[in-house]
Amino acid sequence: MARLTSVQNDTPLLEIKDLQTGFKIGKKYYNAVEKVSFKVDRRRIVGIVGESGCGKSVMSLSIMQLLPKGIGEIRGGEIKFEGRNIEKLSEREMNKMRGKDISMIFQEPMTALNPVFTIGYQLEEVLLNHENISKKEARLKSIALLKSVGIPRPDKIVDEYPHQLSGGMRQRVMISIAIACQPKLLIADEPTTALDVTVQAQILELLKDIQEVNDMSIIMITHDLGVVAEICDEVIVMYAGKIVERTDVETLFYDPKHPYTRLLMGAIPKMDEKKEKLETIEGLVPSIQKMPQDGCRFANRCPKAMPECFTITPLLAEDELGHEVACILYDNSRQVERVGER
Amino acid sequence: MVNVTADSNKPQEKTVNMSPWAIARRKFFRNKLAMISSFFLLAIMIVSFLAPYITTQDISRVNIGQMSLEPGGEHILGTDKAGRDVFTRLLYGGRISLVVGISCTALVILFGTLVGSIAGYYGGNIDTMLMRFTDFVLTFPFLVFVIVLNTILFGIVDGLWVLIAAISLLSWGGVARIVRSKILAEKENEYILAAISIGCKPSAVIIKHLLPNVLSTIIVQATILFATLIVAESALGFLGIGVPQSIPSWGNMLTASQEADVLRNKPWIWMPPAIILTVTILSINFIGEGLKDALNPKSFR
Amino acid sequence: MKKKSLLLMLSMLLVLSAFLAACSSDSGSDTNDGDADGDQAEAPAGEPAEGGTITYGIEAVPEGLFNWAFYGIATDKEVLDLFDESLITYDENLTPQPHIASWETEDNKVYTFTFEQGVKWHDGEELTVHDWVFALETIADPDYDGPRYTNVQTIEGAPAKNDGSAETISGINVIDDYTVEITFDEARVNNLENVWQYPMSRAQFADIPVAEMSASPQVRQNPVGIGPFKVENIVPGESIELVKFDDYWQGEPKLDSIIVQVLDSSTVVGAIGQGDIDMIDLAPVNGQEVEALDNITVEVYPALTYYYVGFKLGTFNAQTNEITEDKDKYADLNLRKAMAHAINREEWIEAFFFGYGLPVNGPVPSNHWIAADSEDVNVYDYDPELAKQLLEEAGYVDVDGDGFVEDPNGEPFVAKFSHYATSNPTFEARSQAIVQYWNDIGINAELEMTEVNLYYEMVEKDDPSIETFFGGWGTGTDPDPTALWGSDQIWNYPRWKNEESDKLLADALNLEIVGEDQDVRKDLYVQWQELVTSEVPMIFIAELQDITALSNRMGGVTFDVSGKNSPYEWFVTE
Amino acid sequence: MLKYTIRRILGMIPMLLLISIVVFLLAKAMPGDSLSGEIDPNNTDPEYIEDMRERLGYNDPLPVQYFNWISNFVQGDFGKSTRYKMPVSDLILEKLPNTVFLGVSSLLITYILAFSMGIIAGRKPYTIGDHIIGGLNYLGLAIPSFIAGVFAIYIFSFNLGWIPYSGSVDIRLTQGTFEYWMSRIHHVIMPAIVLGALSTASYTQFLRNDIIENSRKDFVRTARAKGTPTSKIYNVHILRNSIIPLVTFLGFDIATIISGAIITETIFTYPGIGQLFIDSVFNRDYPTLMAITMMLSVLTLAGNLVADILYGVVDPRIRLD
Amino acid sequence: MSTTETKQAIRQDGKVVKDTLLDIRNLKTYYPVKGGFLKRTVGHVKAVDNISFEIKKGETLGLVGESGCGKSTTGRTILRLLKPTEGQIIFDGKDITNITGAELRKARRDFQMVFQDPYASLNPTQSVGSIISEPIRNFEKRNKEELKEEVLELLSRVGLPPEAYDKYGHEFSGGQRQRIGIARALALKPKLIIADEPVSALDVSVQSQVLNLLKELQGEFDLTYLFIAHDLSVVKHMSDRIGVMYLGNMVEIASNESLYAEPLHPYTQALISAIPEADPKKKKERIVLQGDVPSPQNPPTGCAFHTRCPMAKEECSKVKPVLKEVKPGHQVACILY
Repeated sequence: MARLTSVQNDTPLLEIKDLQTGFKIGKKYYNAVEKVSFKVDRRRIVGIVGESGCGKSVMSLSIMQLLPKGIGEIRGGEIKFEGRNIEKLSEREMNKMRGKDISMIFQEPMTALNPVFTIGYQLEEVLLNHENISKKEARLKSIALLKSVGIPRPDKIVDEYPHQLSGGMRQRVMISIAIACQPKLLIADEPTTALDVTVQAQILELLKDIQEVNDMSIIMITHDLGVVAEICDEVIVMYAGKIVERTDVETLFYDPKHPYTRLLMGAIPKMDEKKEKLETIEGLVPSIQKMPQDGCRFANRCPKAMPECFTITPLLAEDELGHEVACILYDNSRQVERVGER
Repeated sequence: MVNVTADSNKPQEKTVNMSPWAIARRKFFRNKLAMISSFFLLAIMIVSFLAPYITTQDISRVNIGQMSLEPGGEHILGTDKAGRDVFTRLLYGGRISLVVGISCTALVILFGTLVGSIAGYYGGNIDTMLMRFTDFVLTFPFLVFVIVLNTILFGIVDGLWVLIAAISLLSWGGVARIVRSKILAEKENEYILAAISIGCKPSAVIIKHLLPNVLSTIIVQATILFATLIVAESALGFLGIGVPQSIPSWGNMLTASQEADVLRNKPWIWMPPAIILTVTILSINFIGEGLKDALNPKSFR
Repeated sequence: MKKKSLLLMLSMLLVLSAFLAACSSDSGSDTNDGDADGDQAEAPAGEPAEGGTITYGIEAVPEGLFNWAFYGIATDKEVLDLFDESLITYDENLTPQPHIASWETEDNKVYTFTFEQGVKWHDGEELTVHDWVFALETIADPDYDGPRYTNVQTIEGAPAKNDGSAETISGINVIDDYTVEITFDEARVNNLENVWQYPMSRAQFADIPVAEMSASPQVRQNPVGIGPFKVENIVPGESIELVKFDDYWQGEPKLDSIIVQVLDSSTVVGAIGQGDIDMIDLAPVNGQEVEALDNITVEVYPALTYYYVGFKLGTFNAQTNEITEDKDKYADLNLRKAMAHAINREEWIEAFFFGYGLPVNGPVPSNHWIAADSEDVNVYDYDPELAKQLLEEAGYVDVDGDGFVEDPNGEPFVAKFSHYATSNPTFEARSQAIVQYWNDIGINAELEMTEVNLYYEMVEKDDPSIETFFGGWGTGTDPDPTALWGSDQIWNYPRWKNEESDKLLADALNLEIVGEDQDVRKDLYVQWQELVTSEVPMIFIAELQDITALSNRMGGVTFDVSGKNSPYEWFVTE
Repeated sequence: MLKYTIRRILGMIPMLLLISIVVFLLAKAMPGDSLSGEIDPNNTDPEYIEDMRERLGYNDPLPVQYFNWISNFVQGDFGKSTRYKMPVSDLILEKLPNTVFLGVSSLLITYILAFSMGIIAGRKPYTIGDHIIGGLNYLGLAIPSFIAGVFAIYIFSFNLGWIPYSGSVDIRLTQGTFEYWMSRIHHVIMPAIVLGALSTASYTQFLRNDIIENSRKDFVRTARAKGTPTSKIYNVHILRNSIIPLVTFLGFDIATIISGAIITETIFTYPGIGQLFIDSVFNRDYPTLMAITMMLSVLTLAGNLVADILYGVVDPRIRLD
Repeated sequence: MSTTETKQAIRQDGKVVKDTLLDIRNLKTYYPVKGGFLKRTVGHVKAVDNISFEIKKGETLGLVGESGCGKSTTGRTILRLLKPTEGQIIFDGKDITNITGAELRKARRDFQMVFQDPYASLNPTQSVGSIISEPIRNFEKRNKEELKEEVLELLSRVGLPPEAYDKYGHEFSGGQRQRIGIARALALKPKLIIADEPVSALDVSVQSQVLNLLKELQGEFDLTYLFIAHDLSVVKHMSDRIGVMYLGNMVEIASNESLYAEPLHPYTQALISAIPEADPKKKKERIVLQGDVPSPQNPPTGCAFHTRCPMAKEECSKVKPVLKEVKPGHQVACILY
């Protein structure tokens, strides 16, 4: 079992420290991501799982600096890409990185492509943005890229429009755009959620292949534990804007610690099990405006909650194997943040 | 047994149960521009409809001794070229313009919604036929129709009602189209299937389920129409084929501006209707914008 | 029955042509250019300068029928007057005077016309009698689609040509290029006044079938005349450029060119104020404002039109051309007189025509030579007390105390007053004023504004809803009022039937009674006017004045009852 | 596309026939005929009028009249104007260039203004620039064109003397010269602005909202994720999408402009189809009236067709077949 | 004609049920495609192309397949929300294929539907009380108190507090809204509930709540379910028998265990293998299908699956296989069997 510590000794590819991302509702900002820290090493696939509203997508947008202007905003912490702080980069500097060093694919392949431009145009654009090549070269390269993501007849497809392709094909196009400049990090935000199972399998295979070939890291954001199990090396579980657990994939599935993770596992119907009843998590995720600032954010739904859970905010604590959990059940007391300290 | 408390969290917000309408109302009340406009429009309406109690001047009596008096004194806004008090006529004129605007809007919305919702709900041949008819009405020669109707009904019906009928009969096409497309979109929602599957009659589906959900569109359309129709009335009045001249309306009061003498030297005769017409339209537009915002569940402002 | 008068007009025409104008210009007496003498008003004049260009404004859009035989509206005529002229002119008494043509007759049936020599068309051709004959033949042609046939039908043989049974008009006998003899079907006092007096260029129209003439470029784009200016360029609907015609038969005109500019009534005063317009006929509404401008002189001169309020007294049978006086609501003479006395005409004219008009006391405007003096007719001055007294005498008293009189049977009496409606807002005010005058003497009067086209149809068809109605008439050079007053005439709108009137009108045209003596003729017309005013089939309201604005640099413009002088004499002073 | 166009044109025929019947009946139902306005200075003969009525076929049975009219109409013979005594087609052709010039100028002004204002406002919503443009738009939407026209003349022609108040060109200039065209532009600019004010305002508003809406679309996020500069995102990615609905308005504009020209041309004494139309209405010039009404109907339908075709052209998602 | 010869369906709990509640015979639902000159119908989307199956009283039949396979259309056609093109729908012994108008409305009280989208399936302008009581009001006359009582009872059945009565849909979360939809379907005490992807829009934790609820209600109200979903593990969890659809065709029907233990149709095999299991160690042999599902407007000849089938033979493109029973209770449409 691979230890979480990086195989390489140089700086991690991506390091996030105490990231806080706020969203404006009415006139106030509310943090959708609250003091999240983690890192991504080179050539790793890191999964981020959690239910809707847990802040996983907001985090990916924060890394890309793609938060909707005037609505979402990074309010604290730092994002280091290859040791370089990128949360303070200007739009122009960031544009040089986006698509080249870090790229992203999105959940909805049907809307993520501009409907009025050809596939070729949209693919060439990223090449022309970052590489000093002619249009002709860009076109040839585009065709090659389309071929590499398994699109049949790429020389025809380049001149077609997005609506002429199926969802799976479009997601392949999106992937080809994302990998066009051989980025070091690919953020995949629920890339298969909108796809059918058989197509999802194709895309997951493709992503794995690409990761190997291109020697890159992937942050895989998903709500589907199956996808995580399938593809990831390590996993981060998020709940209500915070990381509750972080470990390698096998540990998570065979030795989940946080009550939330455990319940989540039990809630999925399994193919080879027969249960009359599934595990459920009672209650709802608190809304972003009503997020409890003190205590564990899962406490009100947690079957194992103790009175302290409502007052003490647990910090992510690492055990000797590098398995991090944010729950006072596993806390070795040295890292407890006192109430009120924010 | 179902655990009653399971997932039985209180709804996220601790507010009084707010129907979408109540939410819209609250949003609207918070929109300053729209509220000011509403008060203004309301004031105009009240003042216009209470005109006989506000001013005692005779609207139709020609006062040869008092023609084209400048504002001031007995006549706040002066008198027109027939010696009638401009202020009085402005109030009465507002009455006509608003009556035309309101009744036409009501009729147009009624008819447009009827046609649009039937076409949209049933689809198929009914839709095709109704929409062809709508296209036809939309290409109808409006000006000619107004004149002809006026003539045919001359002496039988009051000129004002002829105008209302003519405008209404020819203006519903746009509403019908919009309502139809909205209904078509709304029909795709599963709650319509749900309504059918719980045994609702087509009429009930349209009235209870579809219409309330396209009502926001209809309301916004109504404000736009209201403004447009007031302008239409005044434009016809300006051209001399609107409300008969014996009845003052903002439009036919404006006809006076065609006289160079009035236009250049007696602005008190034409400016009040011009300004009040513009401001009224402006406030209706603001109200419309406000309503659009308020009725749009996605708007934050 | 054929109409005999040459130039009668309905002011309704003006209402039509100026439907969008704020206040219809009531100018446009449809007479020909008069010689510039008599009681003319001399325009201010400095020293004439050589050449120069003036801008001549018109308020209505011309239809573009720039030919005498085809034109329809006064606006086109205004343009025609600038570049073409008549063979005969009229003096200040509206008596025909030789111009290009002079004439002789023994019996008022056969006339011999002699043309001036050396008169040139704008295209360089010389004017001969053939051009006139050509015009007459064209108008009599069965394919002719203009409205002037009445002006040739009195020529012997014209009806035959008109119904296709003859190739030419037999009554025309060309003697040489400058002499022609015309025989009329019968001797009349007014044959000369009525006959068509304009030539048509044979050279220009030779190859065009009569039916296509009115649409031809010779009429619309490149009209050719014999006047002092020729048409250089036409921008349809907006302007016309006229330049001096060097070969004009009376000599070289003083001006270089005239630009005719179409203006919207709303922009007229502004345009004049800016000095963009040198000459324009004004609507009364603009008169005072323009008079106040210091770069402008306003000339006011009498017109031949008048307004009236008519009573429907009967109906007209179009089959038999007969009038039956079968409506008795206004049959009571005292009622009509009372309603006449109720109207304050001076005040009304001042209010709605800004003083550019005068009360008229009979069916002939006072400037016409046959007009009766006010002593010779019944004048209905404003006298509400007398009006009330007359009402009472007629049995119209307020029985139920509602402030309005009931009819002699005690039934409520509502007098409907109809007026045409256009976009002109003053129409409503001025008719409302009349209703108020009647209200003031205790008559419950109601106003009904009717869209103008419908209005005249209703008046003409004696629609029951028309009781009292507003209208306007004009008199032409030929004073014969038969068309409007004969008891077999459709345009006798009041449907007033009076044998004495018919007889007087017939006598005035009777050569045996009148002979060559205009005084005898006038005397008959005065008697007739006295008769009409004593019967009050109409309340005569106002005769109008034409108003022309002239920029201070304009000179040589004169006016009289028949209109402006020839542009040949106009000049600029700078 | 061709097949689609043909099908649509064929589909228009029954509609046009129906409209033609209605137009005809309406015209016939109007009070008076052209000859009730024909009583004019030099004609005092009722028989002439009766004769003309007969000759113009006003006394024929209605179906016969209709059939005569429509069969001639289809062959391009719109009849002869009873007022101007010339073929209606010539009359229309004479006025059409002015209206087309006015319309095209108005469209140009509308689209140029709407595009520049819409883009400025849409790129930076809720800023001062946006609010100013928004304010102007509200005024543009609220001031009826006839009031705007009257004000424009009052201010720009009378008080400032910048703009001519009537006509389409200075007659003294020779056709075709530079000055001639400058004069035409000088004459057309004010009516064109007034005519286009309403659509300028609504298009600006539309474009602004569409740009804002599109800027929130997923594909914009994709473009940003590719490292595309913001200006290119707005000017290429978003604008290309926002243009689509706007371009299709062009089709609907065709008929709207001509109907709008009725008032504008009247106020500015600009000789065109609009003026001719209202003139024919008031003068009961049926052949002209019917021809223009039919023309407007055809234009409306053709405008719809053009809009749909343009939609197919500019939006690759729409296939017309 | 019913191809199902099994006279008994065996429920997961081993209970034997005999009565057929729903019998679908050769059902076809086509959507016309307009186009070409003059907008004539130029073709059909064969959304459901000749399928037959039965549902016994009290059992749950799962219907699984990828998007566009016709499973939702099947559900809606059975409810007669769509008009079947051909075939028969026999519900509780009564042919409801062609009934219309009032008769159809009356029949509807016996079969209800739970919809996929918890947001679009509730009328936003109606209060919850009104939504749930509406079916009752459509069929029966009740006084207000009775009605309210009944609605409150239903609310508590589906696990919602009584306060929900006066609230509006937008005030609830997805899971709660889905409960409201279930309460509406239950209001008339129907015999059959068609659940069309009832949990696919929900988060995992909420999904399990709703699945549990549906199961509990089945026992309590003696319901029969047609459970439609694209998620095989969910279907497996819920169903007694499962039908697999591909491109408008039923390719395999079998009991729950039989299908998972031994999927026969190559498509079913691929489908099962494609599911990512929440178990990183279970790296199974995956059959990755190539390409996309063909357009239902122009389906492949012969076996609809042959274009993607790893085991396709030449004849597959020619012969359209019919569903046949290859093992007791296990039917498959493939020429391999």
